[in-house]
Amino acid sequence: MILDVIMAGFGGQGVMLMGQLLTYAGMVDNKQVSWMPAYGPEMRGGTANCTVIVSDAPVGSPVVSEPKAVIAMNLPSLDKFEPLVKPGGVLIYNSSLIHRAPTRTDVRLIAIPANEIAAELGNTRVANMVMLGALLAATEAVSTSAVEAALKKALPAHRQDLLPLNLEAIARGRELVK
Amino acid sequence: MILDVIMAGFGGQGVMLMGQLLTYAGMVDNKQVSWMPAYGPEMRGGTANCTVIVSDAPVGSPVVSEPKAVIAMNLPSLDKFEPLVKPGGVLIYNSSLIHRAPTRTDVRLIAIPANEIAAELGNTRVANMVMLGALLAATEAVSTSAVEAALKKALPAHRQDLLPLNLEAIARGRELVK
Amino acid sequence: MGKVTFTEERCKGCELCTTVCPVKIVVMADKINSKGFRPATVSDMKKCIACAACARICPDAVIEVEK
Amino acid sequence: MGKVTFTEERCKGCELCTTVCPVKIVVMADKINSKGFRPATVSDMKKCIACAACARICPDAVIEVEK
Amino acid sequence: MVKVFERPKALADVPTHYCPGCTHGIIHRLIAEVIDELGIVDKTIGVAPVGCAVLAYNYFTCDMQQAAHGRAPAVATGIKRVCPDSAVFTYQGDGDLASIGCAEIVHAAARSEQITTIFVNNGIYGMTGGQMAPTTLPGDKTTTSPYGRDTSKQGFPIRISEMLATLDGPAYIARVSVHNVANIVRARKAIKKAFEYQLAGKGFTLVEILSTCPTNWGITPIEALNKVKSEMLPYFPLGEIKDIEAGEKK
Amino acid sequence: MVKVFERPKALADVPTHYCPGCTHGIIHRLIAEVIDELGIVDKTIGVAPVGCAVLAYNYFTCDMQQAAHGRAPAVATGIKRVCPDSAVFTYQGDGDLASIGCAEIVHAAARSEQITTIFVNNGIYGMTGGQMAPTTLPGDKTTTSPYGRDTSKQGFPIRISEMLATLDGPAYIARVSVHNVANIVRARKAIKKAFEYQLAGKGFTLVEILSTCPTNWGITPIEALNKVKSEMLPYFPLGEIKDIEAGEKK
Amino acid sequence: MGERILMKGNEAIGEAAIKAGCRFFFGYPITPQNELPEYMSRRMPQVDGTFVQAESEIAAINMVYGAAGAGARAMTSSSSPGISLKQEGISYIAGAELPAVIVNIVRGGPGLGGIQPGQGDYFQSVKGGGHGDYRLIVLAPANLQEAVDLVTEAFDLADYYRNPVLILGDGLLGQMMEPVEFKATKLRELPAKEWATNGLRNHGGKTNIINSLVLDPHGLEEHNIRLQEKYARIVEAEQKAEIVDCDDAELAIVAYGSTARIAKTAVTQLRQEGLKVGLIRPISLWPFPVKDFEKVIPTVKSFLTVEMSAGQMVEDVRLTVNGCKPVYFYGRMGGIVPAPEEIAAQVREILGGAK
Amino acid sequence: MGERILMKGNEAIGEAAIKAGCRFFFGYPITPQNELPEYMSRRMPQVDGTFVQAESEIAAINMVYGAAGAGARAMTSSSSPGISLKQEGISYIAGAELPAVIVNIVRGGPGLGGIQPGQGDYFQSVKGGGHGDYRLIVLAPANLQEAVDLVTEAFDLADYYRNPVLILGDGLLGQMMEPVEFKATKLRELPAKEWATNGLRNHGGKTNIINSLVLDPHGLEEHNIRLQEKYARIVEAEQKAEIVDCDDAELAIVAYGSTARIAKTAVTQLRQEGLKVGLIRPISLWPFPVKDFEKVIPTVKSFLTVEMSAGQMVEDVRLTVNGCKPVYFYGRMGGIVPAPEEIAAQVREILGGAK
Ligand SMILES: Cc1ncc(C[n+]2csc(CCOP(=O)(O)OP(=O)(O)O)c2C)c(N)n1
Ligand SMILES: Cc1ncc(C[n+]2csc(CCOP(=O)(O)OP(=O)(O)O)c2C)c(N)n1
Ligand code: SF4
Ligand code: SF4
Ligand code: SF4
Ligand code: SF4
Ligand code: SF4
Ligand code: SF4
Ligand SMILES: [Mg+2]
Ligand SMILES: [Mg+2]
Repeated sequence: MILDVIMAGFGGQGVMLMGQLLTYAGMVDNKQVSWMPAYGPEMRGGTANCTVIVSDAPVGSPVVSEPKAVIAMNLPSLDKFEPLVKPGGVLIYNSSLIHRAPTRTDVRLIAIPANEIAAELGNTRVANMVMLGALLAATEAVSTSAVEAALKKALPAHRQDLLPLNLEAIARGRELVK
Repeated sequence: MILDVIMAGFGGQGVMLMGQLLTYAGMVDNKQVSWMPAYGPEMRGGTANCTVIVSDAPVGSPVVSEPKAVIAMNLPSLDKFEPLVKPGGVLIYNSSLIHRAPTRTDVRLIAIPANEIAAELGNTRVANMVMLGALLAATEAVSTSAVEAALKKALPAHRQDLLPLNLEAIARGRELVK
Repeated sequence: MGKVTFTEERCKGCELCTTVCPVKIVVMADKINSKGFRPATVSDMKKCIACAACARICPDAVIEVEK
Repeated sequence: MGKVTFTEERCKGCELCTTVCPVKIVVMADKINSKGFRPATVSDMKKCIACAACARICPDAVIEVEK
Repeated sequence: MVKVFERPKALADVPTHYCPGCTHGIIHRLIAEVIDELGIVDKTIGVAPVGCAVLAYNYFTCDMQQAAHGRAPAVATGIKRVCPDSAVFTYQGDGDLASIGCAEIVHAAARSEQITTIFVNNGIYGMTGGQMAPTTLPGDKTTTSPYGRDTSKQGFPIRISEMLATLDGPAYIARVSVHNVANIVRARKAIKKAFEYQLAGKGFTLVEILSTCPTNWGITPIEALNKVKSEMLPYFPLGEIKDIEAGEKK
Repeated sequence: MVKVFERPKALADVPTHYCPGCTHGIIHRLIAEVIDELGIVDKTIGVAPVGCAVLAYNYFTCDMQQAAHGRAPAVATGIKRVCPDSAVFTYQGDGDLASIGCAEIVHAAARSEQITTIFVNNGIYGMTGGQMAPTTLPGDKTTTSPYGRDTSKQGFPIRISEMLATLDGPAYIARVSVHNVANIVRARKAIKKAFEYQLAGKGFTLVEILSTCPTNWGITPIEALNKVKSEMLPYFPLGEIKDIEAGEKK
Repeated sequence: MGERILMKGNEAIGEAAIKAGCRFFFGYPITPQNELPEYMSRRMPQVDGTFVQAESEIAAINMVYGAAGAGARAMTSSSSPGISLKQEGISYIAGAELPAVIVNIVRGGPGLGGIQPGQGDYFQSVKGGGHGDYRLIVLAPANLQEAVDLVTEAFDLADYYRNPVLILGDGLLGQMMEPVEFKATKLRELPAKEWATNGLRNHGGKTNIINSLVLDPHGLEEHNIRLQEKYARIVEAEQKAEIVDCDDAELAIVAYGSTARIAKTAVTQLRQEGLKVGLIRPISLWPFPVKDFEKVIPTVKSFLTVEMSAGQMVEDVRLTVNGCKPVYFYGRMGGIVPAPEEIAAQVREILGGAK
Repeated sequence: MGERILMKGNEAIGEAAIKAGCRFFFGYPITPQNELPEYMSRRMPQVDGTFVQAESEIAAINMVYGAAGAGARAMTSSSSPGISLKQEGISYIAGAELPAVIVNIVRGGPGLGGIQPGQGDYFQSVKGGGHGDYRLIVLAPANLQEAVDLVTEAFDLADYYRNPVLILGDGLLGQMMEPVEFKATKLRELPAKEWATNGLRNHGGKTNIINSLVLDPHGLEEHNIRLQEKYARIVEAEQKAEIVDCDDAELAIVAYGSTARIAKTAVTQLRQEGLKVGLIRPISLWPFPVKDFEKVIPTVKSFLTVEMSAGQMVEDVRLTVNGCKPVYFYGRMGGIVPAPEEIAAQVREILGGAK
C-alpha cells in the first residue's frame, strides 16, 4: 500500500474530480489504483466524498475505515473524517473555510488556505488542485509527470488552456507543505 | 382399496357429477374418498374425465394409472381408457353411443345402452345414472342408501322432485348387471 | 353459379355460416364428423351466388368458394 | 402591518420567497446557517402587508406570518 | 371456375383448438389474409399472448414468439428494434392487454413503437374459464363476478382504444367487430391499414376487435354474435378512433 | 397579533431531505393544510412512493405506508378496502405513477377506488439522479436522453390526466401547478376538492401537480419555476379535466 | 363445524381462510388455482368480506401489503408464473414484517410451462425468490384436511410472527375433492396489531408507519439482525413433519405435499413386500424439519427424496443429513405425477443395490 | 484495445457489453446501477445500437426476450428489487432457451432496503428466484477487469448454451473506478442462430417459434429433461474459481465478488502473522465450482464463508464439503461492507479455538 486517502467537501468543490485525478495519475505510474465514491440519495446539497487507493499490490477493499490521509475541504468533512485518520497519517484541511483547529495529535496536520490561494491564482475553482498539491507533497504517492498526464487527460479538448493554471495550483499546494 | 374408477365422456354427459356422487356416497359410508378431474385448457368441446377412489385406508394418489373400473360414455373415452383397466377389473361402456366392442379379454366387459334406457325413463340426461347403477352393481363399492343420500344432497332444493327418476335410473343400471 | 366446398373434418358445427347465406342454402348436415361435430353443408348448390359470406364468417376456414 | 418569522435553521436558501413579495422586502441574509445555507430574511418588516405570499411559496415551511 | 375465397396461406393448415363458433378463428384468418395480400409472410413476426390465443404460434406460418401474459408489446418492441424492416404484430386478449399488460400497451403506444397490435376484446378471460375482464360489461355475470359486475366494487369497463388515443404516439387506432359479414370486411380493412402504416413507419397501430366467447358467455355462437351487436356495441362504439393521416375522429 | 399563516399540524415538525427550492415541499404542505382544514388527520392514511418523496412517511403526522415503486394505488386499494371510512391518499412521482405504475393507476381509476392520488409531475426521475420520465418534454436532455428526448425512439410524453379522464371510474381529475402563489392557491383547492369527493364516496380522484426538480434540471429554483410556466404548461394544460359534478371540462 | 364436507382443494382453502377470519382476498386468475378466487368472489360478499380481482398478480400482492398493513387478515393466491411476479412484493411484505398468507398452487415450469401439477417452485418458496435476506414460513399440505388446517395455522403464524406465510400446494391438491372438516383451533394468544395503519383514532394518536426502507446501512443491518433473530425463533418453534414407519427403516423416503401421499402408498406396498421402508414428510418446508430428521438419521441407512421437480428439496435433505448417510433422488417433471409403483421400484433398486 | 482505461464499474460493464457485440440494451433506473443504462443511452447511438428505457424492469426483461429471440445480443441490468420483478421473465427466457445477459448490482434488502452494497440475492440468482426448474449461469466478478472479461464471456456462454447468464455484482463493484483493459478474446466457436425469429426470409422459409409452453405433460417433461442435460453439461464444463494460498492452508476463506477482494487483503494480513490461511473464490456461482473445492477439501481443515448476507452461499459450501470439514460463516448485512480486519479477527478466533 502506498496511499489510501479520503477526500471530502461540499458538492461543488470538486472532490470527486480531485480523487479521479489522483487515481488516474497512479495508473499512469503503473500502480494499482481504485476510486470509490460515497453514494446515496442524499448526496445532493450535502457533502460528497471519495476514497482513493494507490498501491503496489492489487487493491483489496476500495473502501477504507482508517485512511492514511484525509483531505477536508469544509467543516462538516473535518468533523466527520478527522477521527478516522490512521495514527501517523496526515490530515490536510482547507483553512480558508475551516476555522477550528483539528484536535488530533497523532497525525500530521496541514492547514492549506486553498480558497485564498485559488483566488490569488484568479480562479476559485482550483482550490481542489491546491489541496491535491499539498497531498502530493505530503505523501509523494504519485509522480509529478503522472499528475500532469492525468490533468491533460481530464481536461476536455477546449479546456486544455486551463492546464497551466491547474499545474500552478498544484505547485502552490506543494510549496506550502515543503 | 375398495374401488378406483375413471369415468369419461363428452362434456355434457355428466361424468363429473357422476363421479362426485360416487365420492359423496363413499363419504356417507365412512370410507376414505377422493375425486380428481382431468383439467386442461382444452376441456371445452373435448372429452371430460375424472377419477374416483373409495377406500378403507387414506387415499394415496388421487390419480391412478391402472383403475379397477372404467366407465366410458362415448367412443373416444373407450379408445383412451380401455387399455388402462387393471386386469381383472371392469369396463362399463355406453353401448348406445359406442358401436365397437371392446377388445380386452382380461377384464369384465359390461355393455349398457344407457341413452336408450334414459330415454325410456323420459330423460336422456340420466344416462349417467344408469351407468353409475351398473358400476354400483358390478363393484358394490358403496351402499344404496349412501347413494340415495348423496343424490339428495346433490340435487338443488327446487330439483328434489327429480330424485325418484334418478334412483330409478340407477336401479335400471343395476339390474342390467345382476 | 358458385360452388362452395367444406373441409368437413374441420367443421365445428357452430352454425354461423347458416345465418349469413343470402339464398339460405347453408344448412347443418345430418351426420357427425370424426370430431363429433355436426358439419355444415349446402342444400342446393345451384342457388349459390358465390358471395362468400359463409366463408367469411366461418371461424375455422372450413369453406372455399369458387365461381 | 404584518410580521413574518423565519425558522432560519430550516431555510435552504432557495430564494423563491424573494420573488413573490409584493413589497419586495424578502431578501437573502448575509450569513450562513448551520446547514450551510444562506437564509432568507425581511429587510424592512414595517412594510409587510401580511399577504403570506412568501410563506405560501416556501417549500420548507420556514415562514410564519402574523398580522 | 375461379377461386373466390380460399384459406389464406399465412394461416397454417391445421385445425385450431378454439371452441365452436369462437371468433378468434375469424380474426386469425383476417390477419393471415392481410399478410398474404401484402406479401409479407417472410418478414412478419407475430407475438402470441397468454390467453385462448396462446397457441397462435401454431396457426400462422410466419415467425412467431410466445410472450408472457401481458408482455407482448414489450416482446414486440424487442423484436422490432432488432428487425426494423419487419412487420411485427401482437395478438392479445382483453385480460392480457387491458389488465395485466396495461403498462406495456400504454408505453408501446406512447413510444410510438412501430408495431401493430390486434386487440381481441371478448369481455372475458376465455382461457382460464370465464373470469371478469377489464372490459366485462356492467352487470355481466362471470365466474369472478357471480352476482354481475358491480361497478361500485369492481369498476367500470375500460375503453382501451379511446384511452390510447389520448397519446401522441399512436398512428392508427380503430375499433371493429366481426359479428357479421359487413363488419368482418371492415375489420379486415382496418387490419390492413394498420399493417400498412407500420410498414410505412408511421407509428404504433392498434385494431381493437370485438369478439365472442360463446363457451364462457354460456350461449350459442349465434347468440354470441347478437350479444356483440346489441350489448357490446353501445359500450364500445366502432370506428377509426385515431388516424394521423386524417386527424382524430370518432 | 393573529397568525395569518403557520405550519400545518399534519406536516411533521422535521426538516425534509428535499433539495433547496424543490416544490415537493410546497406540495407536502398543501396536503397537510387540507388534512388540517378537513380535520381528518386521525383518519387519514397516506401512501409514500419510491421516488424523492419516499421519505414522505416521515413528513406527515397521519398514518403512512411506504409502497413498492409504482404500486401505491394497489397498496392504497388494500388500505381503503380495510378502512372504508378513512381518507387514503397516494403521493407519486411521474416515474412511479406514469411509468412502472401505469397499470396500477389506470386500474385504481377504472375501479373508481375511493382514494386520492397526488401525482407530482416534474418530468424527470429525481431520486435516481435525473433519468428520463414518461413526462419528460421532447428534446429535453436527461441522463438517459443525453442527446435530448428523441420522440422517434423514446416516445412522446404521456398526459396522464387526459388519459385517465377517458375512464368512467374517476370522479375528479385536475392538473394544477405550484409555480407561483396564485397557482399554489388553486392547487390547494383542487387537493381539497379531491379529498372532499373521496370522503363523500364519489369515486377515484387525482390531482396532477406540475413540480420542479432544480437539481436534475440543472437550473436554479427560480429558473425552474419559470421552466414550468414557459415549457411545461403548454404541453400539460392546467384545469379540471374531469369533475363528475360538472361534466367533462377542459 | 364438525361436519365433513366434500370440497375441491382450491375451494376448501378459500373456505378455511374465511373461517380463519380472512375478509380480504386479492387475486388474479391462473390455472390451476382459479377456483380459489372464484370461490372468494362468491363467498366474500356473503360474509361482508372483500374480493378484488386485481389487474395483475403484482397489484394483488401489493393490495395484500396495504390491507395487511392496515391490520386485516389478507390473502392472495396464484400459480407459478404469477407467484414469480409477486417476488418483489413478497420481499417487501417480509421486510415490512406484515402478516399475510400467500397460496401457490404450483404447475409445471419453467416459463409458461404447463398447467399440470409440479413442485418446481420449492427453491423459490424456501430460499427466497425475491431479493435480500428474508424468509417465508412455508407449509405444504398433503391432503385437503391438512390444507384446511394449515390455512388456519398460517394466519395464526403470520399474525404471531408478523411474517408472510406461503401455502405450497400443487395442481393435484387444488383440483381434487376430498372430505374436509372445519375445526375451531386456537393454539396461540395473538398479539394486538398496535402497529397497524388504520388511522390515528384507532391506536391512540401515535403515527404508525409501514415501511421496509432503511437508508442508513447500520440501521438496515440492525433491522436484518432483528429479522434473523425472529427467523431463528421460528426455526426453533415451528418445525413440522410427519414420520411414518421410520423406527426400523433401512430407507426413508422424503417427500412433501401431493408427492408424499403417493409415497405413502408406495411405503405400504413395500412394507407388504417385507421391505423396511419409512417416510419423512416435511410439512413445514421452511423451517425445514431438521429436528425430525435428527430423530431418524442415527438409525435410517439411506434416504430417497422424491419430488415433482429436478431435485430441489433434496438439497435441504442433504444439508440436514450432512454426509452421514447416502441421499438419493427421484424426480418427475413437467406435470407428471409419479405413481406409487415407480417410487417403489426406485426403492427396490436402491435397497437391492445396497444389499 | 490493449489500453488501460480508468472507468466506473457500471460503465465498464456497459462498454464491455458493447465490445462484445451487444447492440440492444433495455433498462430502467435504479440505484446503484444507474450509470449502466445512462452509459448505454450515450454509447448505443454512437455504435448504431439501441437503448430503450423501458417502462419497468418487467418490460425491460421482456424486451430482452423479444430481442434475444430475434437473434440479437441483448442485455438488461437492474438492482435487487428490480431483479425480483424480472423473475417471471427470466424463467421464460430460460424456458425458451434464449441467450441473454442480465446484470444485478445488488443492494441491501429485503424490500426497499437500502442502496449500499449487498450479497443477499445469491439464493435468488443461483437457485432460481423464478418458478420451475431452470438455471442461470451466474458469474461474480471481484474487480472491474474481471467484470469486463466476464461480460464478454457471459455473452459467449449465453450464445453457446442458449441460456441466460447473470452477472452478479454489487454497489461496490458498480460504483468504484479501476483501470480496465478491453481484450479481444474468443474461446469458443458459437453456433449460428438458426432458430431466431427474424423473418422467414432470413432463415430459409421454415417457421421459427420461440416458446416455453408445452401443454402435454410428457412433452414438458422431455423439455425439462433436455434442459437438465444441458445444465449437466454446463456443470461439467463451466466451473470457475480462484484458489489462493490453499496448499498448506489450515483454513480457507470462501468469498465471492467484492467480499472476496476484501478477504484477500485479510489473507495477506493473516499470512504475514504466520497463519496458514487461504482463499477460495467462486467465480461461477452456478455452476458452483465443486471441482475446485474437491482439490482443497482433502487438505484444508476448515472453511469460513464470508458474505454480505445472512448466509446464502454458505449452503452451497456446506453441500460441497458435505460434512467432511467444519464450515463457519461470517456475514454483514444492510449494506455494511466487512473490513479485512473483521474477517481476519474471525479467522483468528476459529484457528485459536481449533488449537
Ligand atoms: C402471469 C400470469 N398470470 C395469469 C395467467 C393465467 N391466464 C392465462 S390466460 C389468462 C387470461 C386470458 O384472457 P384474455 O387475455 O382476455 O384472452 P382470451 O382467453 O379471452 O382470448 C390468464 C389470466 C398466466 N398464464 N400468467
Ligand atoms: C422496482 C424498482 N425500480 C426502480 C427503483 C429505483 N427508483 C427509485 S425512485 C425512481 C424514480 C423516481 O422518479 P419519480 O417517480 O418521477 O419521482 P421523483 O423522484 O422525480 O419525485 C426509481 C426508478 C426502485 N426503487 N424500485
Ligand atoms: S357463397 Fe354465398 S350464396 Fe354460396 S353458399 Fe356461401 S353464403 Fe350462400
Ligand atoms: S361456420 Fe364453419 S365451423 Fe361453423 S358450422 Fe359453418 S362451416 Fe362449420
Ligand atoms: S407576508 Fe407578504 S408582504 Fe410580508 S414579507 Fe411575506 S410576501 Fe412580503
Ligand atoms: S422560500 Fe423558504 S427555504 Fe427558500 S429561501 Fe425562502 S425561506 Fe428559505
Ligand atoms: S373459451 Fe371463449 S375465447 Fe376461448 S376459444 Fe372458447 S369461445 Fe373462444
Ligand atoms: S432531486 Fe429533484 S425532485 Fe428530488 S428533491 Fe431534489 S429537486 Fe426535488
Ligand atoms: Mg378475453
Ligand atoms: Mg419525477
